[in-house]
Amino acid sequence: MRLLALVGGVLLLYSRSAWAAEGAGATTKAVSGGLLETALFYFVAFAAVVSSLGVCVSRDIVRMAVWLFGALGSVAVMYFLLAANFLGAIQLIVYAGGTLILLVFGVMLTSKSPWVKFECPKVEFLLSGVICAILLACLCIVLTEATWAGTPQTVPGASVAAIGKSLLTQYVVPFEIAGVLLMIVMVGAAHLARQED
Amino acid sequence: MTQLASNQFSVRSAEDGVCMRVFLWVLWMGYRVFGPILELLMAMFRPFAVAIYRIGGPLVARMAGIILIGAVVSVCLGVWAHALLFGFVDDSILARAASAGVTVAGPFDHFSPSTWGLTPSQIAAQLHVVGGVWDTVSGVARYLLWPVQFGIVRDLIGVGALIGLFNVIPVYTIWWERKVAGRIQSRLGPMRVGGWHGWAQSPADGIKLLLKEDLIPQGADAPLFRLAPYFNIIPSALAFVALPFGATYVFRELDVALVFILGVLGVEVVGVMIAGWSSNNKWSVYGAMREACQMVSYEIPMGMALLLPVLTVGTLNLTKIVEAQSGGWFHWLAFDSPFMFAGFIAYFVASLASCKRAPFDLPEAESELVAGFLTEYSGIRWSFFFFAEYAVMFVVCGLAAILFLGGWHSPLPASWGCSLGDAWYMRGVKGLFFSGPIWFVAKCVFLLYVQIWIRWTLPRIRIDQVLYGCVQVLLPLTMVLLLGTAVWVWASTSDCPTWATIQRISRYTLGGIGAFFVIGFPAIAVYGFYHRRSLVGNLVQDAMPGS
Amino acid sequence: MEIGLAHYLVVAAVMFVAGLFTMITKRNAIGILIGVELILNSATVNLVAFDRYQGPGRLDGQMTALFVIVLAAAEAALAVGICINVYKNLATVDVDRANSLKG
Amino acid sequence: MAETVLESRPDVLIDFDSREQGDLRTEEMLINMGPQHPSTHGVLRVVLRTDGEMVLEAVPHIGYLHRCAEKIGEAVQPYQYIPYTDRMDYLAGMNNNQGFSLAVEQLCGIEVPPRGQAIRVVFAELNRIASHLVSLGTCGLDMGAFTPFLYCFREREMILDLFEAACGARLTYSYITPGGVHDDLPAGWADRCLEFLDYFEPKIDDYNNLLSFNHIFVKRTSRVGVISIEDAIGYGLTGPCLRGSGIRWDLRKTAPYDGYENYDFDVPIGTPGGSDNVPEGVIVGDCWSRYWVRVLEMTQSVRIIRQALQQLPGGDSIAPKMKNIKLPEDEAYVEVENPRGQLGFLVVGDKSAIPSRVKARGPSFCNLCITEKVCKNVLLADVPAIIGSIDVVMGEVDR
Repeated sequence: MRLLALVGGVLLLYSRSAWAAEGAGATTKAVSGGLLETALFYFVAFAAVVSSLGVCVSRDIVRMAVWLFGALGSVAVMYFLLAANFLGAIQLIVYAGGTLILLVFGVMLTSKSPWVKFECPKVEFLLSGVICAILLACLCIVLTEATWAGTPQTVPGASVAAIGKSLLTQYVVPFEIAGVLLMIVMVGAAHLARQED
Repeated sequence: MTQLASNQFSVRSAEDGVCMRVFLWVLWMGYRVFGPILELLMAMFRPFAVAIYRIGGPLVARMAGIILIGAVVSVCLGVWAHALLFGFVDDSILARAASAGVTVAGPFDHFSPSTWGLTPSQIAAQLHVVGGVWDTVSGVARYLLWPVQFGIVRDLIGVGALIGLFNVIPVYTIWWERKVAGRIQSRLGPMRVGGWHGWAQSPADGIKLLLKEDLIPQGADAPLFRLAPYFNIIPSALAFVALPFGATYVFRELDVALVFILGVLGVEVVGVMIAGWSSNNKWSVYGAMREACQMVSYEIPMGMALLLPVLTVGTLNLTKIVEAQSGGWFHWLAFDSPFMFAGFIAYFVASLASCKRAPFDLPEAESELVAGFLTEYSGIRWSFFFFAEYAVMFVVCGLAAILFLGGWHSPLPASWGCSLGDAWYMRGVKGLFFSGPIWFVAKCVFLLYVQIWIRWTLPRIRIDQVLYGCVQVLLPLTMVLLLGTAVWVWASTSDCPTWATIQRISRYTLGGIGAFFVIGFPAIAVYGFYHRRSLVGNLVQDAMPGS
Repeated sequence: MEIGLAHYLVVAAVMFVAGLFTMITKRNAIGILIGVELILNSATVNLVAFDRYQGPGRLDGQMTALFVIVLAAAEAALAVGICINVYKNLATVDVDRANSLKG
Repeated sequence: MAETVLESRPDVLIDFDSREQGDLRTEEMLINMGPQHPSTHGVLRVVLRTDGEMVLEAVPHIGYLHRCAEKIGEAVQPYQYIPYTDRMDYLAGMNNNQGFSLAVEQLCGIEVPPRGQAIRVVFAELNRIASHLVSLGTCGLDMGAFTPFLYCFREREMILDLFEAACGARLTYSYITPGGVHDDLPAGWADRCLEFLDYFEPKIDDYNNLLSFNHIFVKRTSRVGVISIEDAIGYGLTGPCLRGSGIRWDLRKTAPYDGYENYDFDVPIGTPGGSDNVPEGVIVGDCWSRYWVRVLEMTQSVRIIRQALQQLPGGDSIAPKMKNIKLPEDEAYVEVENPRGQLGFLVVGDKSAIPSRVKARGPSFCNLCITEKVCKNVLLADVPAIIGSIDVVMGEVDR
């Protein structure tokens, strides 16, 4: 486990395309050029897959949350690999630092005891497993067989300034709606958690 | 680096290959020779440690003063050598690239076979350009400097420096805290281990913690219990990756550095929550819940306060934010506008809460929750949490220094600093004392001192007061500040002369207030230190040792 | 070796299926929520990957992903609120037992 | 990896009926605060029924330090029993000695020489200051203020030095014995004591600046743990807990002993916020009032000691022949004002040198009873504050 983390850390530090500084003077680099990016992608993909499977199979709810944390972290690194630096950092802040905390908090508030588990019957477990496996197989076949038109881009990732600018121009309506929604959610959550009487 | 294709640097001498082979041979022999020796030493660690302590302890105690001064001098020399070395190699690469008509990405673009460019002879040629001092050593230096041109070598140096920093900073922050706390409480603090003011107390504690039994309570969720410290310590170490100590002293200059640091600091909570939950102890769960409450709520005002400098400068890149503050004391962002000044204070308060420092140390409140989430931890795992906490303290102080207090710039006017025309040694000296990591660390230590001062002076706040303070005080305050800063920035774009005057007046007033505080705090401390005997009264003074 | 779009999509597919499986098999409301988060994450990975590989110079994918993250956070907050309410009324978060509309 | 699977935990209670208040009520939890806990001042065990951060109920459990102190009194002569009284309220040994000595003196009809009485008063008041210093320090410590604690202990050390000079002990003095004090003051002691008082009085202002008027401390302690006058009387509270609730009752005034009637001093009581230095928001009977009464009492103790040392009479300090006296077949019950309240000793004699019954009425024990009443629907962080302001010494509660 620690060894894996170490390997991941080293790979992370050497992923050039994701971590290089933005700026006009920077030379452009291929998205998926280096060996190290490839290695990092496989490492992160492996971590994401293992974490997702861990979420499915673990029975303890807190362990599920920890596996989810692994998946979220892997996805964040994938964002860095995809040159979406801002999104990666946001993923860390909002998901790992906020949503996951909320989930664990919910577990703590609603768990009668950490050892109480309620599970679905074995038959259902197997059946859904089979269905999901078939679905996965279908998806994988389709995804790998399909010919994707796009080519890997060689332009550097979008800067934060570009994201901010488009948030306030092209995406201003969704942005405002999201703001209103967040406020409604805040009020609603506060109301839900409140004692009725 | 694709443009710097290999064909442009295809001229290779035979010396180049020899050099690479020598380098690899040295690495390999180092591994073959020192590996077994290290293993042997580790196997014989305990008797060795005892013997070294018995024999070397008194010697070290006598030499402590010399060693400390030597350490400070060598750190300065190291910083200076780093600046010189990397600057030199960068200059060499740039000079060669310019002669070949290519643009190079930057000093840290690395690990591409095409950059196996500079030959020792070229380095030697550059050395002759640099100065006469190197003539005598250039024969050796050409081989020593040769690996530094490669990104991977620099990164190895950088990783070593990061690990070293991550070890040294918490250890000596703990020592600093204990000394300051001792003085505040009219004690002496650590005085024995190592000799001079107990400078070896914290390393000794660290060794003790390493050797302690590492307990996992019965009924605990053992894998999570073991995992939790890593969730805590790895993010705090990751934060150092993007934290610039100086213009070139940053491991990776990210364009989203600020958000990245905020993100990894937020991840740290996960470790605390898992620690609290997996300990199978109700006090631990309380600590974890409090931590979650406090962190999640204080991240918002903290983030909003951090947005003020971002709004003013217009980037999330910490290096660029610092570069925007060059030019001395009055150009620091904290004095940019009244909103920014208040924002600095709001950030400082929120950062206290986010690194669980008193008066916000509820998650580990020892008088209420025994030790909170740390209750069941011992030995190395406990010290991981401790390390992470002190490292985060340093990081939040570093953020404050970078965003509000001018980062690595000295408060002296810009004209006194480095200029391009200086000789190489003057560049080294000025880089060291005018805009270098020394200043950055000094600012961090000052802010840490304020944190420690607050911790040992104030009682702890209750949880409802903590949340009240966040939701009803800090959050609206930072919102108003954000709005005010936006208006200020907007107004600054106008060319109105009256507005410029107002701005100047506010800048100098705030700078004056800041100077008052910054000079006043240490002045109080120094006054207290020099009157430490008379302040406590004659009776204490008479009973003091050595009076 | 080139890392193409399909690589990311396969990883996202695995995450999606894992989330789906979690949603189906878990009886704990918070467990189901975790499954939902997983599915949302796989969707955002898809969006960002498409943005990188298919939309030169456009930010649509990243923007949508950003909004998805925002909505996911909001959804999690509400869902945890609902879970707590369910727990208050039924003393459990077993979704099979939350089968009546009367509180 | 020991993972225990427990289907039901008996200590997790779900009480659906007690939903009287609170926004986010989730689950009730029983939690042990003590006997090993940093802020329970010894081995007090408080079982808390909590709901999140709210404490619905706090039940003190005692007896972890029981040493049969009263039963031992039926086996030894009174002068031999004095060391055991030291170990009851180990922070106020002098006052305990004094209480037991007074009871024995009343039983046997012994007259204490005036010098002995004056020395007793000096030591009792010095010990009151020392005990209050510990109380203030630990009260601050329970709120997380570490520094005032060490300041208080610095001054307490000096008092202990004074005690050591007089009787050789720093904690268990056994100095005040039936008939007076067992040794006269050493030469120059009074001057040393006066020097200490001159040093100490300004230090009280230091504590006030650092802790008493600290905004956070006031916010933490005001309006918390309010004890009404009725409750204070009904639960038999005494000492600063009673006076903090606004009742001017002090045995040194109402039933003077050992010549307290000769000294001029005030009895401070809790006052509402906004008057006499008392910060806004404080109401009579809360934790801050109890704390503040102790601070004011230290000033009054300084006054008493000064007067006693100035008018220190000559003569003997102990009545003659105090060993092997036969106790009459009678009983005597005497209460004195301990730093924590009224300490009573009942001594029953049966014509032998050994009492047939010794019983103590401990102020900490009686004051502790109110914990259960006060610690209802408070926050978890308030419990240490309340216990700290009630200031119990477990050695005396358990005896």
